[in-house]
Amino acid sequence: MFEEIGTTEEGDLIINVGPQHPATHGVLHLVLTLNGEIIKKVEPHLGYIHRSIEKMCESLSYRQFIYVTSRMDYLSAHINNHACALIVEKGLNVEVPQRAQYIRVIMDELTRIASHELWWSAMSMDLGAFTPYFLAFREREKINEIMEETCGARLTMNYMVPGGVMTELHPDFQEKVKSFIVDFKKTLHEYDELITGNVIFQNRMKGVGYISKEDVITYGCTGPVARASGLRSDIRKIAPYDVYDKVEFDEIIETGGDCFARYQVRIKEMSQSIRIIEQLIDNIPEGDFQAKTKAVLKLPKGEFYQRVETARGELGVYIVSEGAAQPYKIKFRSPGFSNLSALDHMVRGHKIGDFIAAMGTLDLVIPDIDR
Amino acid sequence: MFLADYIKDVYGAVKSLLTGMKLTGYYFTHHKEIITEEYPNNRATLKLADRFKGEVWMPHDENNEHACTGCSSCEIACPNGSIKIVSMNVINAEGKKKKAIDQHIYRLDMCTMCGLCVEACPTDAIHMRNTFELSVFDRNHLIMRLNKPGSKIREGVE
Amino acid sequence: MTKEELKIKITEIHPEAIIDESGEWLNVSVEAAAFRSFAEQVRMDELDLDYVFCLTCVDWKTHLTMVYHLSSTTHRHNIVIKVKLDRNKPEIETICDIWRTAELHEREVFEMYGVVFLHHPDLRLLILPDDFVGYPMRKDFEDPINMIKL
Amino acid sequence: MDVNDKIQALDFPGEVLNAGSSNILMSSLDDVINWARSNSLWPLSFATSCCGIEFMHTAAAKYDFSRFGFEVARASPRQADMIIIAGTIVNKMAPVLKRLYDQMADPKYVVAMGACAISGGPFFYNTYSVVKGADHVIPVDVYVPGCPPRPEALLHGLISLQGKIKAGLTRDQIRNSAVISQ
Amino acid sequence: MFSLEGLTNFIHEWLNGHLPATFALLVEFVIVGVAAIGLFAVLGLGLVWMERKVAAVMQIRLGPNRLGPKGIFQTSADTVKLIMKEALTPSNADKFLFNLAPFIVIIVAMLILVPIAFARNFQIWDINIGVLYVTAVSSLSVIGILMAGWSSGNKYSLLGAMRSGAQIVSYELSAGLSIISIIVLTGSLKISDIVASQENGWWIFKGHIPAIIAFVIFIIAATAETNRAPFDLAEAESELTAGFHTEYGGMKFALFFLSEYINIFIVCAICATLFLGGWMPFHIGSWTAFNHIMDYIPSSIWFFGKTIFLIFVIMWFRWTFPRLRVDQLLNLEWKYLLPISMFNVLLMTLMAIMGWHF
Amino acid sequence: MNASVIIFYCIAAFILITGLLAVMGRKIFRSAIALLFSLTGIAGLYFWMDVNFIAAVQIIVYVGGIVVLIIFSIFLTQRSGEEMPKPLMKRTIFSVLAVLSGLGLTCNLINQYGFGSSSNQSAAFKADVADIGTQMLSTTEHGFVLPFELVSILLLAALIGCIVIAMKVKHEEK
Amino acid sequence: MNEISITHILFVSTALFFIGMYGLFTRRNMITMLMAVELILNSVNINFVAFNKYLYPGKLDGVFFTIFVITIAAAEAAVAIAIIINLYRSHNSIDVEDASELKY
Amino acid sequence: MGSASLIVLMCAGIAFAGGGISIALLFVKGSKNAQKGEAYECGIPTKGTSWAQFQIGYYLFALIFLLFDVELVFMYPWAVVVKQVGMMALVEILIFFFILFMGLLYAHKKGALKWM
Repeated sequence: MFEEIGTTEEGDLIINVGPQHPATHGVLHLVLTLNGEIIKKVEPHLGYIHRSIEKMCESLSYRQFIYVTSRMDYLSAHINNHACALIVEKGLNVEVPQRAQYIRVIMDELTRIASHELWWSAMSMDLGAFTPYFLAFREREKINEIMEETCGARLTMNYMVPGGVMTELHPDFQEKVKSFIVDFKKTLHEYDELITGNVIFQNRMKGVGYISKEDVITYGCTGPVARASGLRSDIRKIAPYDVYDKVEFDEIIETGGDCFARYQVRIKEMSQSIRIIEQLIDNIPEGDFQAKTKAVLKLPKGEFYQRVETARGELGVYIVSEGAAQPYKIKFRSPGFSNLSALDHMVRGHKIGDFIAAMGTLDLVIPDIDR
Repeated sequence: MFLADYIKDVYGAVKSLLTGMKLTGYYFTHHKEIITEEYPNNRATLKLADRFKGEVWMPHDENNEHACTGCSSCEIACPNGSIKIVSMNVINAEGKKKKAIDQHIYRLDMCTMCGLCVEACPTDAIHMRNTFELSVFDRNHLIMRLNKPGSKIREGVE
Repeated sequence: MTKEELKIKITEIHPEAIIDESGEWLNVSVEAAAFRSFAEQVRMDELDLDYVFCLTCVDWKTHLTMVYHLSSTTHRHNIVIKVKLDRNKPEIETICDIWRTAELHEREVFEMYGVVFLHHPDLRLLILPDDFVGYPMRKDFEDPINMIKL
Repeated sequence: MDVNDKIQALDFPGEVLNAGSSNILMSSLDDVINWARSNSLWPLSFATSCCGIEFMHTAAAKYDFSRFGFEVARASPRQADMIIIAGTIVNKMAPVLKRLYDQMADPKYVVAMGACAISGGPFFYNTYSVVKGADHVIPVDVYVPGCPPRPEALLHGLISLQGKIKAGLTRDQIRNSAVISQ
Repeated sequence: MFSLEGLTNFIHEWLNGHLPATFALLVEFVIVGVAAIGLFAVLGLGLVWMERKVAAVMQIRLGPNRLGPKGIFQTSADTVKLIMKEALTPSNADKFLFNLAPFIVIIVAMLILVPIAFARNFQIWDINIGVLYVTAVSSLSVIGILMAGWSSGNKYSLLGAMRSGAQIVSYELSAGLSIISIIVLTGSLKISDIVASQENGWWIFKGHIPAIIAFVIFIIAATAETNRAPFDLAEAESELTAGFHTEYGGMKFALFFLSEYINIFIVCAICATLFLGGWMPFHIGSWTAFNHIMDYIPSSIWFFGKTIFLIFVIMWFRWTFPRLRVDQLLNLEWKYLLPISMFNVLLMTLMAIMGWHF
Repeated sequence: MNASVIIFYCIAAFILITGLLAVMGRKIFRSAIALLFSLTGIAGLYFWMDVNFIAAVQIIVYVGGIVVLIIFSIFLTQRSGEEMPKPLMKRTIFSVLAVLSGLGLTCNLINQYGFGSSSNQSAAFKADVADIGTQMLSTTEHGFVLPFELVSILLLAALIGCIVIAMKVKHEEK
Repeated sequence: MNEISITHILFVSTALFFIGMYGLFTRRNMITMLMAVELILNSVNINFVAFNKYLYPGKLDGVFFTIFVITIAAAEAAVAIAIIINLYRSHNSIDVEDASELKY
Repeated sequence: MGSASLIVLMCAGIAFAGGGISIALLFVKGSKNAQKGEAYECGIPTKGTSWAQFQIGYYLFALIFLLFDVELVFMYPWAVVVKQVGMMALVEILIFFFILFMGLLYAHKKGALKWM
């Protein structure tokens, strides 16, 4: 009944945010119940970019389905592909060459930096600061160039294949990555100057969108959102894959649980990614970049689950195989889906501005949620 | 002390704001930081990465010959059916009937540039090309025939 | 906890559970009627499985199977709970008051597979358009208008 | 499907156009208006998926479509001149897109960016929820292929659109001109 | 030769020499009206272009550069396009008020032009209440925004209008108080007197710390009153899509857009008049020779130079800072700016009475 | 008939018409806007009478303050888009009669009294801000320093009153 | 009719006064009644200024009275609206008839 | 110019805005469709009227603003003559400010300046 008249009896306003809204980063549709500026309820309506990827994958071969997943969470396309490659390798018991593993991890971390940069710029833009957008995209563009040279695409690379990576690294790769690292370390300082230290920004962030550790667990939040509330949830530490157990890096844990803590986690994660790349980039072993696999891959009958840490958190791929060339059932457990469910809890009683800030720090990628 | 805190607050706030303004001011006064590339004016000098996947392309040599046998590997490898091979039977010199390619139809409007077709091709007949100026006003123009009219398969390619 | 300890513990809680050790993690099959109490116990007990990281359903053409991937953030052990459901009348108790994250996941499973979660507070279509008919992730789903088979 | 006769040499799309002119005064006034319209295409900030990121790259410093005067991305369709459909349109989104398009003030233009918007692209087969091309929902003026198209490609598409507007074609003419010119 | 000084007298005399008095007056009226419209157009085109260029350079990009040198015709193209765009009225809007609101906003912006001294002896009406008149008329602009927001029949618009209502009225207080702290020194509200009082130095230099505090507060309040970022809550794009003018398109939107820039110009002009001496060249006390050299630069260039510098500062704010939240915005006013400016007025009074300023 | 007279009649008509709209409009927001125009018109009248200071005060306080407050309270207390109920016919007729008779009586009185004779005093009217300020701060016979200080007390009282009244409910809600 | 005398201004203010009266009589909504009261106060202000300007141009007392009336009007409006909102919150109506139950 | 300039500028404003809008009304033909006039709400049909009654915490600010605004009005004549009157003016305004500052402190203490 409330929905029909647009207001509830207490004079609350029901307002649609999205699907076309600058702050929803795509097509998230949220129905806000407002009392003046105060948010009483946030109700997500999904499906505006539901492309039935899971259904599609049931009719694609194990080589083919990887490319669809890069359209899922397009900001961590490499990492999605990585997860799919890993699960196929797990099913086939393929040993991936060391070189491929190194390349994969470097690519993952570059992707993570690029993704966090986009998050940083988009979040700043949600908060009304425009210049960060351009500064972050300058760095992102450098990563894109590196990617483009090696993978042949800027965003949805489709570089990982079961058994390794698709092509050899570009000769300039190492050199460019190293110079990028040098530049990026300088740039991180600029980010602090422009946004992190800014008094307006801190007031917008601190104490906003608080979520406790218990709530994080029960809402199933992952990634920076969980780590900002003190939950150790980095899959790279919990269940290391490829060469993550060989590199040294810190799992960033903050205990604030508010937007600022989430912000800090991501900013610090970028420097950790740099640290990982620095350790690997000079030590890429020689050898094959791809293991020999059959032309048609068939996973044995059974169930497989692979978890990886994307830029947004834990991505799980669950495959039920019947022994055919296509998966019988596939399920992507996307990080954004569970993070989104905590949004209502975070912003109740806050103002519209806080809601935008909280949503910015959740770093949602909607196709990842809708799949 | 309340008043001291108050003044400290104001001072800290103003300082942080000025730090931000310093950065934007730096960029405002240092025009060499501008990184814009003027696309339509720099077409002559624009160098894209060689590996950039812009569209699928079938190289033809000077005799208008290509290396496609019409084996359909690419069609099978393509995850979303953007390649269609129309084959025909030709009679070769020895008088044998042989399957050969008539049209290699490529749907650029659906292609996702994943490169699986290039990987799959046994004769290296198709490549990814780094062209990008492909905008059209009618989407039918995006359905392309890759083998040029009158082209033949190169000798010795099986 | 290791797999063995988990197995002992689970048998203690629910003796009827069928435990399969072949996979990466422990697979525990329970019947739909006992599922709810079992879920409460694994959450509360020293198993402390407080984190649902995957919740989905598999359509086996003859029946449906609910699959819950649970994890413990303190002990770092995982189990998989499987519940077999009748395909024609799939009904199962909700767990969204135990694990809040299940609320949206259950809504998704409801619209994709048609599983009805009893006592779910807000069981509506989440992703699909409001007037959508059918359960698209079921194997027999057909949509001749929109779905072009390759 | 016989595509044989549809296969054409791909020219730079803006050049094939010729606009009929009535009298000199009106046409020079029209020229001014078309010049203004073509150089001030304010896009609606509408991005559904991956192509949206490349759209953002186009807006960002390296490619900087503000050089053409396109940078005033408006969130409200009343103030926007064109929609750049950057990403997949699914069945649930289609009415929203239609409504947004309808709510825009004339004149208005549509650019379909990327394979998803042109034809459904990667999601053409075996999916029950994707619209097979945004032109099933609203008329599209320019198609920019790619998955996603790189920023230069989008700029190329926008320049082509500018060329068409400058040539003084009406909305419907623009839609059909590619066919007419053959 | 760039000075506008003699222009008014010349026109006045020429007209009176050639036409009957009533007719000459009428012609003068027409000239003033056309000049005001022309100023509006030029300011609108120029400032929007300037904003885009400033933004571009701060954001390490080029900005509009394809129409004319440095893209100076970009805004003309935008204007022609906006004029030739459909003027749309939503069907569920209050049509009368919806169409009236842009008029109100523009008329208010026009009316504030009255007392501004663009150059020496170049002023439409040197009204005896000068700055008070500006304060009064500018408080009318909130009505236009409230009207636009309410009549659109759109929830975003209404929220945006309410925000801007509260914001504009709040910041009027500290703006008023910083004006008053200068009035204490000048002893007159008349713009010409205020400018004249700065003949041997601008108030920002002569007035010591209180003048600087007042200047900073006035700049902040001016930014807030014109709904500029970081105070652009009324049209907060990421929150309320386009705020109070969500439903406005084409020329009606252009009028709001224009009035925003005109208002910026006006507050900056007032700020320049109060603190930086208006058209008064840069003079230092008794350095006669130096002052004479400065006088060679025409007064209108001084005025526009100062004003544009202040506009640049406001643009600099916009492209640096994130947006405040609505309660922080009001907090800033009521907990910081208002008490500080009240204290500042007292300080300034003490200084003025003791004669501690130069 | 000179320009000044025409302008006076225009302003007067504007004030009265918008005033009438304010009290007769059915949509409350429109009424408020009409009231606003009426008050602005009165400010225009003050400008016409050369009391610029009062005109500015009128705009600042009435238009910028009171009307905005009224608009806010309209948003708060009713659905501003809905029309208000029509007043009862009986009451309308009664009011019109009462008002018209009152108006007639008063106008008649004004006419009869005829201020015309006394209005030709030669001294020029001058309401400069400086004069107002001096008189306001003076403690002599026509000085207004006491009311000036009292105003602050009035404002304080009103402030406290408003806060007490408006905040009372807020505490109850908690 | 070449000169506007004080009488004309008084006519205007009288008319405004009775317009306000009419509003006060017919309206039953407190906010609109408040608006009518503002009209009445304004008509009084016009009188003060007119009398001052035309009858006692050497003095400023009428102007001062106007200022103080405006001040008091502002205070009155503020308090009145606070009361109205308070009333609305407890009675969910701002109709004077509904509020008449207050008199106990 | 005098006060006539107000009327001139008002007319100029009306001409400017009216001219711009009327060109569009006269020369630009818009397409018509059913959804065009509807309120824009991110592409979703809006629910109910947006002129709903509106619980909002702004009015307390407007109340306090109004009272301070009146104070501001008294400041202007005071500021003009403060140099002539001298110390007396400072004392008077000190009292005036002190009382009002009490009001501000009271409002702050009562939480009226907190956004509700």
